[in-house]
Amino acid sequence: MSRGLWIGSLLTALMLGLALLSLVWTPYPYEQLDIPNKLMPPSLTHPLGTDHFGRDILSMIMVGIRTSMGVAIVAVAIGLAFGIPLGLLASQRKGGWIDEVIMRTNDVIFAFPLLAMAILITAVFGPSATNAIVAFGIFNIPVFARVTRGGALSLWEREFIFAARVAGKSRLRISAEHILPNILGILIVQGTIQFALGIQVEAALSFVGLGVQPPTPSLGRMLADAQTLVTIAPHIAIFPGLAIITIVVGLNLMGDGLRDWLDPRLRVVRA
Amino acid sequence: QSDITIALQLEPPHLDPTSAAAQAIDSVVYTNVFEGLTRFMGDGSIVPGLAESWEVSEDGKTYTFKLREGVAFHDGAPMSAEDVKFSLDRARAEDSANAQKALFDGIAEVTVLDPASVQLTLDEPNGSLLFNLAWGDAVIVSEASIADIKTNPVGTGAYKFAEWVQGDRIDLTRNDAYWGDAPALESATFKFISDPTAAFAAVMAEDVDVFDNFPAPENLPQFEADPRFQVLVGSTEGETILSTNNKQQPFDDLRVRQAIAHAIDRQAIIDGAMFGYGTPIGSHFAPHNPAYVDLTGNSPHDPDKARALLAEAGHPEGFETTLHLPPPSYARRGGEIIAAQLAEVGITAEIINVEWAQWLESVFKGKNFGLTIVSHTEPMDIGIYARPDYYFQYDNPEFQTLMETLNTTTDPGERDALLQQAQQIISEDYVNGYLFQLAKLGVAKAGVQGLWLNAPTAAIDLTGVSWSE
Amino acid sequence: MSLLEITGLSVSIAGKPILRNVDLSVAKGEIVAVTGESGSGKSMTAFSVMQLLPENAEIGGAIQLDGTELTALPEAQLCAMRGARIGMVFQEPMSALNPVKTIGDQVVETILIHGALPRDQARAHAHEMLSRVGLPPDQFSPTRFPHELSGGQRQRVVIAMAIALRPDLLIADEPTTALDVTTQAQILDLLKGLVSEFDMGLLMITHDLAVVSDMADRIVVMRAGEVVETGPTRQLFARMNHPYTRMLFEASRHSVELPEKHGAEALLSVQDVVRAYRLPRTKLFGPAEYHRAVDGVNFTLRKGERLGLVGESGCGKSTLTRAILGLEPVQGGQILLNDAPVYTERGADLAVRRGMQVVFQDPFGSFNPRHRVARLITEPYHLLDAPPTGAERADAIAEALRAVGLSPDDARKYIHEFSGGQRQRIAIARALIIKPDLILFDEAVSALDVSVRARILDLVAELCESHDLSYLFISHDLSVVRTITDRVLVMRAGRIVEEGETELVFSNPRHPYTQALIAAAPVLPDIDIDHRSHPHV
Amino acid sequence: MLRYTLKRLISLMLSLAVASLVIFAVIEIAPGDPAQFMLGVNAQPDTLAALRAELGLDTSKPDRYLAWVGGMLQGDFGTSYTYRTPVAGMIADRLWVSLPLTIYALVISILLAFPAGIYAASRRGRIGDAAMMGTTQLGVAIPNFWFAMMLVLVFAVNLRWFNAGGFPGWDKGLRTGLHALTLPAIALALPQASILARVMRSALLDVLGEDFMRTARAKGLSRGQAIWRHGLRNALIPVLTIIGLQVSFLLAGAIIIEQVFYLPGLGRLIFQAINARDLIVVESVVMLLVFVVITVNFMVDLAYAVVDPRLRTRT
Ligand SMILES: Nc1ncnc2c1ncn2[C@@H]1O[C@H](COP(=O)(O)OP(=O)(O)OP(=O)(O)O)[C@@H](O)[C@H]1O
Ligand SMILES: Nc1ncnc2c1ncn2[C@@H]1O[C@H](COP(=O)(O)OP(=O)(O)OP(=O)(O)O)[C@@H](O)[C@H]1O
Ligand SMILES: [Mg+2]
Ligand SMILES: [Mg+2]
Repeated sequence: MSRGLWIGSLLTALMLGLALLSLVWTPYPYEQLDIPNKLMPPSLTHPLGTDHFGRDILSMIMVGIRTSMGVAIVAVAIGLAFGIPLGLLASQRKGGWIDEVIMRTNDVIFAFPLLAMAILITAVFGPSATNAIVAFGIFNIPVFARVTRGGALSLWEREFIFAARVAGKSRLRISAEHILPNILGILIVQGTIQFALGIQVEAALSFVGLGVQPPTPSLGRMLADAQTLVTIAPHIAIFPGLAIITIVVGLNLMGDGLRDWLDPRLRVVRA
Repeated sequence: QSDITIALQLEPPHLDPTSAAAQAIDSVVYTNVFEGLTRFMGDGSIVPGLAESWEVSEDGKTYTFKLREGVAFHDGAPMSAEDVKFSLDRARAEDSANAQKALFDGIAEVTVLDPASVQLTLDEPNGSLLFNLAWGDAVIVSEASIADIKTNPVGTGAYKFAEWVQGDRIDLTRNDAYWGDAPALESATFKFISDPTAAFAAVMAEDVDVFDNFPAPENLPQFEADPRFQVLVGSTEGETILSTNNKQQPFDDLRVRQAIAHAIDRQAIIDGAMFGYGTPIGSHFAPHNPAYVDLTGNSPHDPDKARALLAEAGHPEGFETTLHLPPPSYARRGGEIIAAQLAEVGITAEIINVEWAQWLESVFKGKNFGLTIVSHTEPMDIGIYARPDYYFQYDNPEFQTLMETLNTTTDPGERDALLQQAQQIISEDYVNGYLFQLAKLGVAKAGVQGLWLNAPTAAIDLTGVSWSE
Repeated sequence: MSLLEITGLSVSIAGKPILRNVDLSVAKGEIVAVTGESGSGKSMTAFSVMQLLPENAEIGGAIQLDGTELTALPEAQLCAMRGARIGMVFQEPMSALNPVKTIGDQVVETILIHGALPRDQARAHAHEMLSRVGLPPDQFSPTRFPHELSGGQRQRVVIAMAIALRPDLLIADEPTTALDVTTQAQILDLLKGLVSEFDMGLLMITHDLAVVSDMADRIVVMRAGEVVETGPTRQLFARMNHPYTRMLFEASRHSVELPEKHGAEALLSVQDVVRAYRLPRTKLFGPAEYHRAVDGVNFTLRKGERLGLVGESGCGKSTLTRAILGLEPVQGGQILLNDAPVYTERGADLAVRRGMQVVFQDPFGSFNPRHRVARLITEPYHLLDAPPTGAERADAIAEALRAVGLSPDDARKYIHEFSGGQRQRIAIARALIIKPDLILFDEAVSALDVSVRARILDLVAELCESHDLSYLFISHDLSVVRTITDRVLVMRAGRIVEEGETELVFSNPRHPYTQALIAAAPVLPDIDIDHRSHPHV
Repeated sequence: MLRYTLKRLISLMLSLAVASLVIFAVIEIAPGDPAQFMLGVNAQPDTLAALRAELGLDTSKPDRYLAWVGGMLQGDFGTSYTYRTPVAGMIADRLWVSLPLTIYALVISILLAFPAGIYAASRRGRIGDAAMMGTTQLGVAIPNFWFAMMLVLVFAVNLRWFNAGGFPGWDKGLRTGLHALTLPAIALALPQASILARVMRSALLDVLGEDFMRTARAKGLSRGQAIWRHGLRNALIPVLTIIGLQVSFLLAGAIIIEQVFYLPGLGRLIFQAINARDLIVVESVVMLLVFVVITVNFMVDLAYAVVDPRLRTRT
């Protein structure tokens, strides 16, 4: 394992750990208001200070990481759940009409700038975490479909797939047995990348009020709240921002590291 | 310096004050471009506008207005009684797009007596007619320019419309043919900055001279401390209330509404959401009004009492409801605080952030809500409690009769008494949660003088504004 | 004094020794061939001369070109040297050219960067060079891009680039390995002509002993980074002091004894088969056009018969294989195995497929790297209605592995734990496990070193004995087909042009194409090793 | 080349047609009546009906769709419900902010990314490479709006080098305009530049491993020359894809950055329009964004063909 992978996994584990810890313990209840003590700079009692309602920022960040990660994970899961089967299906009959339809649909989805799509969806169904998830999930589908199809297409030309076909296995079965396990690597890598992107998208959507709704803290929402206060209490903007950066750097390092680690060319050399 | 740049939060959708509810229109054009027969002053008083004087008949049903001499529209055409008739008839017509048509409800006829006098005949006496005619929705427009009034407004005011760069600014220039005293400033620019951060930055960078209704109260202390600026804290006509759906379970139970009133800590909301700016209110009435009575004592912060009332009403474990929050920060921030306060007494209020359009659709029209926070900024609007179909659906015949009496009463003393009685009724019925009177928070460069401190109506009256040395 | 003088060259990469104490010299006008099996360090030697070793390489010893020590030369002077005094031609003509520049520009560039000629003259000179390598500008416009040329033509461009400034030394690393035999013969002729014309030294690298014997004045044999034997071609072939050289030689012309064939019933019958690929449309409207990769092929393979199929790259061999396997529909004719069609409306017929298995070319790509050998070789069990389970299955696996010369313990390993030759054995085990009537070998030994290839051929011959195989053996390598089949088909552009008993076809080809093919194939000198004295033994 | 172009063009048209349908359908089911919004809480039913008729909200959906699409084809995007001015004009005004901002950001992004990527690739594995990659790793992770907030805090509020927001208009001079767009463009560009630099680096590294690079060295080109003459153009192919994608990211990112810096661009227009239920504006702006993205992809496809001659004959 490379140094990048180590650092990335460590950062990710740290943030994940904070998120999980928040399920059972936070320094203060994150929803507890203490208005007389609002906008306190970091101190011993509140290591990261308090926000404009006097809530403990550390506690909110811990819960916020949980929310943001949750949103991103579900959105990635949606992308995986629909994208992989579609990509596999398209690759089974390259150039066939199924392939055409799937790929053209993907093109159209791709043509919508993510944010425009999110705005449209929230304009119709109102802002909520669920809608943010759906918007980003839909955006993820063509991403995974493309990666799956791309990886699968080259595999379908490989001789071991021919061998499996000679053994009489159906395309569906070959997809499950041979194709999928062999593209798992790139899917995992893409997954971490989309996960990191999801954190950023959640933050952006919540920042403009289209994502997670109060009182649930999310990193983006904390930044939105902090926007007008940044001049008088910079700490309430800086810490959630750093949390986002840490998660994303961690995930990206992990993704890059995994890619190098899983790359078959390098694997052969190691073996 | 003879020009001024004034920042507003919202850009007007167009510039016809007589066919939209948007306050931003009034902010730009009221008294500057368009004038009415009467007008508001900064202290809320009503003074003659284009009408020099008026006479009221004995029965209070006929008003005869004497118009000022030598008034001309910006296009040069003289303003006459015909224009007044045209404007008022247009506003009250069947197919009128006037957003406040109710203002003209009692008017039976508008008659031109001579070019300088107009007579209004009413169905019955109306104590608030002069007040109603002062509204921006009742300004006098010219028939010749009515077709493109929305993009090129032509009025009689001290300033002429010059340019509108949509999304950015509107320029006005001095009308040298103005009938009244020539204003000090030669030109004015209205810039639109809704974003609180940008607002702060724009003021700090001295890009704007005045920020009317500064959107981020949290930043005001910084301006206070800075000798370059003055902070103008006044009052608006906005009663900020926790509107309650009186017809919906469990809010149809007085005890539940009372419990909510006791669950709320007004001062925490004012401190947390408004950074201390705002006056607590205990009823739907502006504290600066002479008829105001302080009824906050009816609903002090008392969670124990709230819990007890809930238990009494059959909700010992509390209940769940929704809290719709429109965009302004008093609602969004206040809502978060209220949700937390309600949670303390067991009420779970799910926060639903909505845009104004959705708020109008689902809350105001659809009455599909439990609780919502909104600031009622129309002046003297306690009358809405007499409308059972109004969105909070308060239906009290006693109150309705009271309002009818008020409408036909012209004696100021009697009117005050009736108004105080009305405040008592709704306060004791805990119709809504009464939070605070919205403060008018303005920031201006130190040298600017003559700005309105309060906002009896949405307006930035430039006629009195000037630069000191 | 030689042109190129390498003495005591050692190279190590990341601490791992790659070359050890290599001595080698090339004189003006001389062709020196370096040969040896894959990984023996041939290319590294060439790169050492060019001073283009990987960055983490450490180099020791001396390389002198005309008395100039190259290992000590600063980079700027090396740049001036490369391309002007030393030219180089690489193995893969497909990727050795920049795909986004025209061939003319790429040749001109060599001339321009060395400032040899002003721009317009450089262009004229480049055209001259292109003509010299057989690409006259009036027929092959220099404004073409590499992808618009065939492999052989691209290799000519690379050669034109390398000789544009008439270097003293030309290095050619496997210049013809990727080409068809006929093209190979032309390129080799071209190189030979250039050497005598320009009086260059040519350091040629190839693993093919037959090519070596045709071309080289002197031969250097390498093994595992060391030179094991060197000498003038005739002498070296005559003596073959080192057992490794002898082994290479023997393996290169390895032949096997096939058992007598028997049986006359038709096993596989291919009748008028057409496989057409739809071409991308060239007109927006109008009928689609097709490329007939297999165009009316007819033949029958009888039980117990070993049939060969030869032909140049792209002639349709693999396409035919896929059609026979029932992996793709055909557009005309039919293919019957044991009188049943392999492909029906509903796709392939499993019952028919049971009768066939296949061994592919690429020992690395033929297996799912995530499965163990046991699972890999039992994949064809999927064709059986009731595949064996438990102990019976384990026995079958052990037996198949033993049959191909591996140990039953290997069943638990992953594929990356095996060498190329072993993998090919596993591929054969996989083909054998359901005891098919017919096996298709598609270039099954083409990617292997000669010694490994010899052993696999032996294995196939053995299996013919023990398992009574019938197979279709597909290869572009004539010498292999000659020894491992009874009958042979010669294919060209989708059609069978000649068919007959293998020996007959090879000794007396009738079709001009077959004749050209056989004539172009380089041959080893006819030396009988057994009758020679063995100085070491 | 012509056929290639035509094929792309047809696919472009199809995508646009589908996109327009989707947008229209989505907007149509959005709750919120524009007329009600404009007239406010005290509006009376007859007034509302009159306004609805005036806005053309009382015709059938297919009619409205056809009118919308038909109009757009002739450059007529309809009339804004709230502003009562032609949408095309409003969009054009806003484009004069959004487009220069996007291009400015793209230029910054490319100017930063190319040298950084080339530098890192040429020093692969050394300290310069590691430092550059570490920096870009951070750059990729920073949310652009957060970065924007920090830029405002430092350069506008504390140092007062720039204004924290607003746009004075191009009529105040090119320099003033660019000055106002500088912070937003930097905020937008930095994350994108990081991505681009990484892509540039890995594309170059891939190309460096290609056989023709060895051929180039064997000709006598130095390492740098080989990269410059043979590497870059080949590496450009994946880089182009990313640049194409970035246009859509930048445009979308501009929506948020315009909020932070209060720029009167398309992004703010779309938020304003949504809040005001000015549906025709929302539809048209989203359609325009989609159009830009699809067109940029189309141009990237064409650019491929320019860069890569193999695509000119192949389809
Ligand atoms: N970049 C590299 N890093 C480390 N080892 C390398 C590198 N390139 C080649 N080698 C090793 O150096 C040895 C010699 O390789 P070389 O390419 O010279 O062999 P070759 O004789 O040309 O083989 P082939 O016939 O397959 O081309 C091999 O063991 C190979 O694995
Ligand atoms: N899927 C396909 N689509 C279009 N054309 C194809 C396809 N597969 C093969 N071809 C074409 O069919 C012809 C025959 O290809 P095939 O792979 O059968 O040749 P081959 O004789 O096996 O060559 P090689 O020796 O290089 O393996 C070639 O011209 C090839 O370009
Ligand atoms: Mg009004
Ligand atoms: Mg009021």
